[in-house]
Amino acid sequence: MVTLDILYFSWVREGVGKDGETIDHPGAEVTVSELIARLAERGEGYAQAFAQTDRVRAALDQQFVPLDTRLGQAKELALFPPVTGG
Amino acid sequence: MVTLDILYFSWVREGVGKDGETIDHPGAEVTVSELIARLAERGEGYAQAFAQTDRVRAALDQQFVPLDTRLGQAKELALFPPVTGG
Amino acid sequence: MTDVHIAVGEADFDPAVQLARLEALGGGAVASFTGIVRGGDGLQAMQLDHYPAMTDAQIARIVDEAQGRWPLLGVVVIHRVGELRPGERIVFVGTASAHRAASLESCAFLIDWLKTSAPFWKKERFDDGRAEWVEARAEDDAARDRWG
Amino acid sequence: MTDVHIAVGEADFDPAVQLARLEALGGGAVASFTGIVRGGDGLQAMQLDHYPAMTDAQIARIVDEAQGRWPLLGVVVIHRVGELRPGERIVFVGTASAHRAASLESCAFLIDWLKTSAPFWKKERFDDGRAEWVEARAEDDAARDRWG
Repeated sequence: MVTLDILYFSWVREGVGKDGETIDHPGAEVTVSELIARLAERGEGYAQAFAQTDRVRAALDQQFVPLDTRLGQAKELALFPPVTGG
Repeated sequence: MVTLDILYFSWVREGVGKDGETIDHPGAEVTVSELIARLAERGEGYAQAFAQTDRVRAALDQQFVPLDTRLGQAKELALFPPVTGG
Repeated sequence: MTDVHIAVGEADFDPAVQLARLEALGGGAVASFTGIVRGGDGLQAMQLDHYPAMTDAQIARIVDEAQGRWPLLGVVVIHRVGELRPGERIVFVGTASAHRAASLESCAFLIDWLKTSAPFWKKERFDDGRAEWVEARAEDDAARDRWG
Repeated sequence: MTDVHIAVGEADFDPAVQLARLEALGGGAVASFTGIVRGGDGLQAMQLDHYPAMTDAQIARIVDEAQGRWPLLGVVVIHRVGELRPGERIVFVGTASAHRAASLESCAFLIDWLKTSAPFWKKERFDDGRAEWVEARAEDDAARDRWG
Protein backbone atom coordinates (compact mmCIF):
# COMPACT_ATOMS: atom_id res chain seq x y z
CA MET A 1 0.00 0.00 0.00
CA VAL A 2 1.51 3.33 -1.11
CA THR A 3 1.17 6.10 1.44
CA LEU A 4 1.77 9.84 1.61
CA ASP A 5 3.13 11.58 4.71
CA ILE A 6 1.57 15.00 5.23
CA LEU A 7 3.26 17.56 7.52
CA TYR A 8 1.63 20.73 8.83
CA PHE A 9 3.42 23.84 10.08
CA SER A 10 2.58 27.13 11.79
CA TRP A 11 -1.13 28.02 11.88
CA VAL A 12 -1.97 25.21 9.44
CA ARG A 13 -0.72 22.81 12.12
CA GLU A 14 -2.67 24.62 14.82
CA GLY A 15 -5.85 24.54 12.71
CA VAL A 16 -5.59 20.87 11.79
CA GLY A 17 -4.60 20.11 15.35
CA LYS A 18 -1.67 17.82 14.58
CA ASP A 19 1.90 17.89 13.28
CA GLY A 20 1.16 15.50 10.46
CA GLU A 21 -0.42 12.24 9.39
CA THR A 22 0.01 9.43 6.90
CA ILE A 23 -2.73 8.84 4.34
CA ASP A 24 -3.29 6.41 1.48
CA HIS A 25 -1.57 8.00 -1.51
CA PRO A 26 -4.39 9.67 -3.47
CA GLY A 27 -2.66 9.02 -6.82
CA ALA A 28 0.06 10.58 -8.93
CA GLU A 29 -2.37 12.65 -11.02
CA VAL A 30 -3.94 14.40 -8.06
CA THR A 31 -2.72 17.97 -7.53
CA VAL A 32 -1.79 19.53 -4.20
CA SER A 33 -4.82 21.83 -4.54
CA GLU A 34 -7.18 18.91 -5.07
CA LEU A 35 -5.80 17.12 -2.04
CA ILE A 36 -6.16 20.28 0.06
CA ALA A 37 -9.81 20.51 -1.02
CA ARG A 38 -10.38 16.91 0.10
CA LEU A 39 -8.67 17.58 3.44
CA ALA A 40 -10.84 20.68 3.97
CA GLU A 41 -13.94 18.47 3.80
CA ARG A 42 -12.85 16.49 6.83
CA GLY A 43 -14.40 18.95 9.23
CA GLU A 44 -13.89 21.84 11.61
CA GLY A 45 -10.11 22.14 12.11
CA TYR A 46 -9.21 21.21 8.53
CA ALA A 47 -11.87 23.46 7.07
CA GLN A 48 -10.50 26.37 9.07
CA ALA A 49 -6.85 25.65 8.24
CA PHE A 50 -7.59 25.49 4.51
CA ALA A 51 -10.32 28.16 4.30
CA GLN A 52 -8.06 30.46 2.29
CA THR A 53 -5.95 28.38 -0.07
CA ASP A 54 -4.22 31.51 -1.38
CA ARG A 55 -2.56 31.71 2.02
CA VAL A 56 -1.29 28.11 1.89
CA ARG A 57 2.07 27.05 0.47
CA ALA A 58 3.38 23.54 -0.19
CA ALA A 59 6.54 21.49 -0.49
CA LEU A 60 6.73 18.04 -2.10
CA ASP A 61 9.60 15.90 -0.89
CA GLN A 62 11.17 19.03 0.65
CA GLN A 63 10.98 21.23 -2.44
CA PHE A 64 8.63 24.22 -2.68
CA VAL A 65 6.01 23.66 -5.41
CA PRO A 66 3.02 25.62 -6.76
CA LEU A 67 -0.34 24.29 -5.54
CA ASP A 68 -1.30 23.05 -9.01
CA THR A 69 1.60 20.58 -8.96
CA ARG A 70 0.63 16.87 -9.25
CA LEU A 71 1.66 14.66 -6.35
CA GLY A 72 3.48 12.24 -8.67
CA GLN A 73 5.64 9.77 -6.77
CA ALA A 74 6.22 12.14 -3.85
CA LYS A 75 6.34 10.53 -0.43
CA GLU A 76 6.07 13.69 1.68
CA LEU A 77 3.81 16.72 1.36
CA ALA A 78 4.18 19.71 3.67
CA LEU A 79 1.48 22.40 3.96
CA PHE A 80 2.14 25.74 5.65
CA PRO A 81 1.71 29.52 5.39
CA PRO A 82 4.21 31.75 3.58
CA VAL A 83 7.52 31.58 5.44
CA THR A 84 8.57 34.36 7.83
CA GLY A 85 12.11 33.50 8.92
CA GLY A 86 15.28 35.51 8.63
CA MET B 1 51.61 89.30 6.43
CA VAL B 2 48.94 86.80 5.33
CA THR B 3 50.24 83.35 4.60
CA LEU B 4 48.91 80.10 3.15
CA ASP B 5 49.91 76.67 4.45
CA ILE B 6 50.23 74.12 1.67
CA LEU B 7 50.18 70.38 2.46
CA TYR B 8 51.20 67.62 0.07
CA PHE B 9 50.16 63.97 0.23
CA SER B 10 50.98 60.68 -1.49
CA TRP B 11 52.98 61.00 -4.71
CA VAL B 12 52.49 64.75 -4.79
CA ARG B 13 54.44 64.88 -1.52
CA GLU B 14 57.11 62.55 -2.91
CA GLY B 15 57.41 64.64 -6.08
CA VAL B 16 57.66 67.99 -4.30
CA GLY B 17 59.97 66.41 -1.75
CA LYS B 18 58.31 67.79 1.37
CA ASP B 19 55.19 67.42 3.51
CA GLY B 20 54.23 71.03 3.12
CA GLU B 21 55.30 74.64 3.26
CA THR B 22 54.04 78.09 4.10
CA ILE B 23 53.91 80.72 1.36
CA ASP B 24 52.83 84.35 1.12
CA HIS B 25 49.11 84.22 0.38
CA PRO B 26 48.82 84.76 -3.40
CA GLY B 27 45.48 86.57 -3.05
CA ALA B 28 41.82 85.67 -2.62
CA GLU B 29 41.09 85.84 -6.36
CA VAL B 30 43.73 83.29 -7.35
CA THR B 31 42.34 79.83 -8.12
CA VAL B 32 43.83 76.55 -6.95
CA SER B 33 44.71 75.76 -10.60
CA GLU B 34 46.56 79.03 -11.02
CA LEU B 35 48.54 78.43 -7.83
CA ILE B 36 49.41 74.90 -8.99
CA ALA B 37 50.70 76.35 -12.28
CA ARG B 38 52.94 78.77 -10.36
CA LEU B 39 54.22 75.96 -8.12
CA ALA B 40 55.02 73.81 -11.17
CA GLU B 41 57.37 76.57 -12.42
CA ARG B 42 59.55 76.20 -9.35
CA GLY B 43 61.53 73.37 -10.89
CA GLU B 44 62.17 69.66 -11.09
CA GLY B 45 60.20 68.07 -8.23
CA TYR B 46 57.29 70.49 -8.44
CA ALA B 47 57.12 70.24 -12.22
CA GLN B 48 56.93 66.45 -11.96
CA ALA B 49 54.35 66.44 -9.16
CA PHE B 50 52.06 68.79 -11.08
CA ALA B 51 52.74 67.56 -14.64
CA GLN B 52 49.22 66.16 -14.94
CA THR B 53 46.81 68.48 -13.18
CA ASP B 54 43.88 66.20 -14.06
CA ARG B 55 45.38 63.75 -11.57
CA VAL B 56 45.58 66.31 -8.76
CA ARG B 57 42.83 66.96 -6.22
CA ALA B 58 42.59 69.73 -3.64
CA ALA B 59 41.09 70.62 -0.29
CA LEU B 60 40.78 74.17 1.07
CA ASP B 61 40.61 74.39 4.85
CA GLN B 62 39.91 70.63 4.95
CA GLN B 63 37.07 70.59 2.44
CA PHE B 64 37.39 69.03 -1.01
CA VAL B 65 37.09 71.68 -3.74
CA PRO B 66 37.27 71.71 -7.55
CA LEU B 67 40.56 73.08 -8.91
CA ASP B 68 38.88 76.18 -10.32
CA THR B 69 37.94 77.31 -6.81
CA ARG B 70 39.39 80.65 -5.68
CA LEU B 71 41.60 80.57 -2.60
CA GLY B 72 39.49 83.22 -0.84
CA GLN B 73 40.37 83.57 2.83
CA ALA B 74 41.50 79.94 3.14
CA LYS B 75 44.44 79.34 5.44
CA GLU B 76 45.26 75.78 4.38
CA LEU B 77 45.49 74.19 0.94
CA ALA B 78 46.13 70.47 0.52
CA LEU B 79 47.17 68.95 -2.83
CA PHE B 80 47.03 65.20 -3.46
CA PRO B 81 46.01 62.47 -5.91
CA PRO B 82 42.50 60.95 -5.92
CA VAL B 83 41.97 59.15 -2.62
CA THR B 84 42.33 55.36 -2.35
CA GLY B 85 41.30 54.41 1.19
CA GLY B 86 38.60 52.05 2.37
CA MET C 1 36.30 26.06 -3.33
CA THR C 2 34.02 28.06 -1.09
CA ASP C 3 34.18 27.50 2.66
CA VAL C 4 30.50 27.00 3.59
CA HIS C 5 29.13 26.77 7.12
CA ILE C 6 25.40 26.30 7.69
CA ALA C 7 23.87 25.76 11.12
CA VAL C 8 20.24 25.62 12.28
CA GLY C 9 19.46 25.06 15.93
CA GLU C 10 18.39 26.43 19.28
CA ALA C 11 21.85 27.41 20.48
CA ASP C 12 23.10 30.98 20.40
CA PHE C 13 26.22 31.68 18.35
CA ASP C 14 29.16 34.05 18.46
CA PRO C 15 29.34 36.42 15.46
CA ALA C 16 32.99 37.08 16.32
CA VAL C 17 33.92 33.44 15.73
CA GLN C 18 32.15 33.55 12.36
CA LEU C 19 33.81 36.82 11.32
CA ALA C 20 37.22 35.41 12.29
CA ARG C 21 36.53 32.33 10.15
CA LEU C 22 35.65 34.53 7.17
CA GLU C 23 38.55 36.96 7.70
CA ALA C 24 41.01 34.06 7.60
CA LEU C 25 40.13 33.00 4.03
CA GLY C 26 42.51 35.41 2.31
CA GLY C 27 39.90 37.71 0.76
CA GLY C 28 39.90 41.49 1.02
CA ALA C 29 36.26 41.80 2.03
CA VAL C 30 33.99 40.33 4.70
CA ALA C 31 30.34 41.38 5.07
CA SER C 32 27.88 40.29 7.71
CA PHE C 33 24.28 40.69 8.74
CA THR C 34 22.86 39.84 12.16
CA GLY C 35 19.12 39.75 12.79
CA ILE C 36 17.96 40.34 16.37
CA VAL C 37 14.57 40.05 18.10
CA ARG C 38 13.32 43.61 18.48
CA GLY C 39 11.49 44.46 21.67
CA GLY C 40 8.63 46.93 22.05
CA ASP C 41 4.82 46.61 21.71
CA GLY C 42 4.88 44.32 24.75
CA LEU C 43 6.69 41.53 22.92
CA GLN C 44 7.66 38.88 25.46
CA ALA C 45 9.16 36.21 23.20
CA MET C 46 9.27 34.91 19.66
CA GLN C 47 8.81 31.24 18.81
CA LEU C 48 10.66 30.13 15.67
CA ASP C 49 9.42 26.93 14.07
CA HIS C 50 10.88 25.26 11.03
CA TYR C 51 10.61 22.20 8.77
CA PRO C 52 13.66 20.27 9.94
CA ALA C 53 13.91 17.79 7.06
CA MET C 54 13.92 20.65 4.56
CA THR C 55 15.67 23.55 6.26
CA ASP C 56 19.33 22.67 5.82
CA ALA C 57 18.85 21.52 2.23
CA GLN C 58 16.93 24.66 1.33
CA ILE C 59 19.57 26.94 2.88
CA ALA C 60 22.22 25.00 0.96
CA ARG C 61 20.30 25.68 -2.27
CA ILE C 62 20.18 29.39 -1.47
CA VAL C 63 23.91 29.39 -0.73
CA ASP C 64 24.54 27.57 -4.04
CA GLU C 65 22.56 30.26 -5.83
CA ALA C 66 24.72 32.96 -4.20
CA GLN C 67 27.90 31.11 -5.17
CA GLY C 68 26.69 31.00 -8.76
CA ARG C 69 26.24 34.77 -8.79
CA TRP C 70 29.34 35.97 -6.92
CA PRO C 71 32.90 34.64 -6.50
CA LEU C 72 32.78 33.81 -2.80
CA LEU C 73 35.58 32.50 -0.61
CA GLY C 74 33.30 31.77 2.32
CA VAL C 75 29.67 31.79 3.36
CA VAL C 76 28.19 31.39 6.85
CA VAL C 77 24.45 31.07 7.47
CA ILE C 78 23.20 30.46 11.01
CA HIS C 79 19.51 30.46 11.85
CA ARG C 80 18.12 29.85 15.30
CA VAL C 81 14.86 28.10 16.15
CA GLY C 82 12.88 27.73 19.37
CA GLU C 83 12.00 30.48 21.81
CA LEU C 84 13.91 33.76 21.51
CA ARG C 85 13.54 36.86 23.65
CA PRO C 86 14.03 40.54 22.71
CA GLY C 87 17.71 41.30 22.17
CA GLU C 88 18.55 37.71 21.22
CA ARG C 89 20.13 36.92 17.85
CA ILE C 90 17.91 35.14 15.31
CA VAL C 91 20.04 34.89 12.20
CA PHE C 92 23.56 35.54 10.94
CA VAL C 93 24.75 35.76 7.35
CA GLY C 94 28.42 36.32 6.57
CA THR C 95 30.32 36.29 3.29
CA ALA C 96 33.96 36.63 2.28
CA SER C 97 35.21 37.58 -1.17
CA ALA C 98 38.19 39.19 -2.85
CA HIS C 99 36.29 42.46 -3.34
CA ARG C 100 33.72 44.42 -1.41
CA ALA C 101 30.85 44.46 -3.89
CA ALA C 102 30.67 40.66 -4.02
CA SER C 103 30.68 40.33 -0.24
CA LEU C 104 28.11 43.08 0.37
CA GLU C 105 25.74 42.10 -2.41
CA SER C 106 25.82 38.37 -1.63
CA CYS C 107 25.19 39.08 2.06
CA ALA C 108 22.10 41.16 1.21
CA PHE C 109 20.99 38.53 -1.32
CA LEU C 110 21.27 35.72 1.23
CA ILE C 111 19.23 37.44 3.92
CA ASP C 112 16.57 38.51 1.39
CA TRP C 113 16.27 34.91 0.18
CA LEU C 114 16.29 33.42 3.67
CA LYS C 115 13.36 35.68 4.54
CA THR C 116 11.23 34.39 1.68
CA SER C 117 12.57 30.96 0.72
CA ALA C 118 13.60 29.06 3.84
CA PRO C 119 10.97 27.14 5.83
CA PHE C 120 10.83 29.14 9.08
CA TRP C 121 7.77 30.57 10.79
CA LYS C 122 7.67 33.10 13.62
CA LYS C 123 5.05 33.40 16.33
CA GLU C 124 5.06 36.41 18.63
CA ARG C 125 3.87 36.19 22.22
CA PHE C 126 2.94 39.39 24.05
CA ASP C 127 2.74 40.48 27.68
CA ASP C 128 -1.07 40.62 27.53
CA GLY C 129 -1.31 36.95 26.58
CA ARG C 130 -1.83 37.42 22.85
CA ALA C 131 0.11 35.11 20.54
CA GLU C 132 0.18 35.75 16.79
CA TRP C 133 1.90 34.20 13.82
CA VAL C 134 3.91 36.82 11.96
CA GLU C 135 2.42 37.54 8.53
CA ALA C 136 4.61 37.35 5.45
CA ARG C 137 5.20 40.81 4.02
CA ALA C 138 4.91 41.83 0.38
CA GLU C 139 8.00 44.00 0.76
CA ASP C 140 10.06 40.92 1.61
CA ASP C 141 8.96 39.29 -1.64
CA ALA C 142 9.84 42.51 -3.46
CA ALA C 143 13.28 42.55 -1.82
CA ARG C 144 13.90 39.01 -3.03
CA ASP C 145 12.53 39.67 -6.50
CA ARG C 146 14.88 42.59 -7.14
CA TRP C 147 17.66 39.97 -7.46
CA GLY C 148 15.88 38.60 -10.58
CA MET D 1 19.93 59.89 18.59
CA THR D 2 22.37 57.76 16.65
CA ASP D 3 25.25 56.18 18.53
CA VAL D 4 28.27 57.15 16.40
CA HIS D 5 31.80 55.84 16.86
CA ILE D 6 34.58 57.00 14.53
CA ALA D 7 38.21 56.02 14.99
CA VAL D 8 41.28 56.56 12.80
CA GLY D 9 44.65 55.28 13.92
CA GLU D 10 47.39 52.70 13.70
CA ALA D 11 45.96 50.29 16.25
CA ASP D 12 44.12 47.13 15.25
CA PHE D 13 40.52 46.79 16.43
CA ASP D 14 38.18 43.99 17.41
CA PRO D 15 35.14 43.66 15.12
CA ALA D 16 33.43 41.61 17.85
CA VAL D 17 33.48 44.57 20.24
CA GLN D 18 31.97 46.79 17.55
CA LEU D 19 29.26 44.27 16.64
CA ALA D 20 28.37 43.87 20.33
CA ARG D 21 28.06 47.66 20.63
CA LEU D 22 25.71 47.76 17.64
CA GLU D 23 23.68 44.72 18.73
CA ALA D 24 22.98 46.35 22.09
CA LEU D 25 21.14 49.35 20.60
CA GLY D 26 17.73 47.68 20.45
CA GLY D 27 17.46 47.42 16.64
CA GLY D 28 16.56 44.29 14.72
CA ALA D 29 19.40 44.54 12.21
CA VAL D 30 23.17 44.95 12.34
CA ALA D 31 25.30 44.97 9.18
CA SER D 32 29.07 45.14 8.94
CA PHE D 33 31.86 45.31 6.41
CA THR D 34 35.53 44.57 7.14
CA GLY D 35 38.24 45.37 4.60
CA ILE D 36 41.43 43.34 4.81
CA VAL D 37 44.83 43.61 3.10
CA ARG D 38 44.82 40.95 0.38
CA GLY D 39 48.04 39.06 -0.20
CA GLY D 40 49.31 37.74 -3.54
CA ASP D 41 51.43 39.25 -6.33
CA GLY D 42 54.33 39.42 -3.86
CA LEU D 43 52.70 42.12 -1.74
CA GLN D 44 54.77 42.59 1.39
CA ALA D 45 52.99 45.47 3.06
CA MET D 46 50.65 48.37 2.46
CA GLN D 47 51.33 51.87 3.74
CA LEU D 48 48.22 53.90 4.51
CA ASP D 49 48.68 57.67 4.67
CA HIS D 50 46.02 60.21 5.47
CA TYR D 51 45.38 63.93 6.03
CA PRO D 52 45.00 63.96 9.80
CA ALA D 53 43.42 67.41 10.19
CA MET D 54 40.71 66.47 7.69
CA THR D 55 40.10 62.74 8.13
CA ASP D 56 37.84 62.63 11.19
CA ALA D 57 35.78 65.59 10.05
CA GLN D 58 35.34 64.14 6.58
CA ILE D 59 34.26 60.74 7.95
CA ALA D 60 31.82 62.54 10.25
CA ARG D 61 30.34 64.28 7.17
CA ILE D 62 29.92 60.94 5.41
CA VAL D 63 28.25 59.46 8.51
CA ASP D 64 25.94 62.51 8.68
CA GLU D 65 24.99 61.89 5.06
CA ALA D 66 24.13 58.25 5.87
CA GLN D 67 22.04 59.33 8.88
CA GLY D 68 20.11 61.67 6.64
CA ARG D 69 19.28 58.82 4.26
CA TRP D 70 18.47 55.98 6.68
CA PRO D 71 17.05 55.79 10.23
CA LEU D 72 20.14 54.49 12.00
CA LEU D 73 20.50 53.54 15.66
CA GLY D 74 24.26 53.20 15.46
CA VAL D 75 27.21 53.70 13.12
CA VAL D 76 30.81 52.58 13.57
CA VAL D 77 33.60 53.59 11.18
CA ILE D 78 37.16 52.54 11.95
CA HIS D 79 40.00 53.15 9.49
CA ARG D 80 43.58 52.19 10.14
CA VAL D 81 46.67 54.06 8.93
CA GLY D 82 50.37 53.20 8.90
CA GLU D 83 51.92 49.95 7.71
CA LEU D 84 49.60 46.97 7.29
CA ARG D 85 50.53 43.46 6.18
CA PRO D 86 48.47 40.92 4.22
CA GLY D 87 45.65 39.55 6.36
CA GLU D 88 45.48 42.65 8.54
CA ARG D 89 42.24 44.63 8.83
CA ILE D 90 42.17 48.05 7.14
CA VAL D 91 38.65 49.29 7.65
CA PHE D 92 35.43 48.43 9.48
CA VAL D 93 31.97 49.83 8.86
CA GLY D 94 29.03 48.74 11.00
CA THR D 95 25.46 49.97 11.17
CA ALA D 96 22.44 49.17 13.34
CA SER D 97 18.84 49.91 12.43
CA ALA D 98 15.33 48.68 13.18
CA HIS D 99 15.16 46.88 9.81
CA ARG D 100 17.57 45.05 7.58
CA ALA D 101 17.37 47.18 4.42
CA ALA D 102 18.50 50.31 6.28
CA SER D 103 21.43 48.54 7.93
CA LEU D 104 22.62 46.78 4.77
CA GLU D 105 22.22 49.74 2.43
CA SER D 106 23.83 52.26 4.79
CA CYS D 107 26.76 49.89 5.36
CA ALA D 108 27.36 49.60 1.60
CA PHE D 109 26.89 53.36 1.20
CA LEU D 110 29.44 54.16 3.90
CA ILE D 111 32.18 51.95 2.49
CA ASP D 112 31.55 53.21 -1.06
CA TRP D 113 31.86 56.80 0.16
CA LEU D 114 34.90 56.12 2.33
CA LYS D 115 36.65 54.70 -0.75
CA THR D 116 36.13 57.86 -2.76
CA SER D 117 35.62 60.72 -0.31
CA ALA D 118 37.91 60.25 2.69
CA PRO D 119 41.52 61.47 2.52
CA PHE D 120 43.45 58.19 2.60
CA TRP D 121 46.14 57.00 0.19
CA LYS D 122 47.59 53.49 -0.13
CA LYS D 123 51.10 52.56 -1.19
CA GLU D 124 51.94 48.93 -1.90
CA ARG D 125 55.42 47.53 -1.28
CA PHE D 126 56.39 44.28 -2.98
CA ASP D 127 58.93 41.54 -2.27
CA ASP D 128 61.03 42.60 -5.28
CA GLY D 129 61.50 46.09 -3.87
CA ARG D 130 58.89 47.86 -5.99
CA ALA D 131 56.68 50.37 -4.19
CA GLU D 132 53.65 51.85 -5.92
CA TRP D 133 50.85 54.19 -4.98
CA VAL D 134 47.50 52.52 -5.58
CA GLU D 135 45.60 54.21 -8.42
CA ALA D 136 42.03 55.38 -7.86
CA ARG D 137 39.61 53.24 -9.81
CA ALA D 138 36.74 54.47 -11.99
CA GLU D 139 34.56 51.66 -10.67
CA ASP D 140 34.87 53.06 -7.15
CA ASP D 141 33.57 56.41 -8.38
CA ALA D 142 30.75 54.57 -10.14
CA ALA D 143 29.93 52.67 -6.93
CA ARG D 144 29.67 55.96 -5.04
CA ASP D 145 27.70 57.69 -7.77
CA ARG D 146 24.97 55.04 -7.81
CA TRP D 147 23.84 56.48 -4.44
CA GLY D 148 22.91 59.72 -6.25
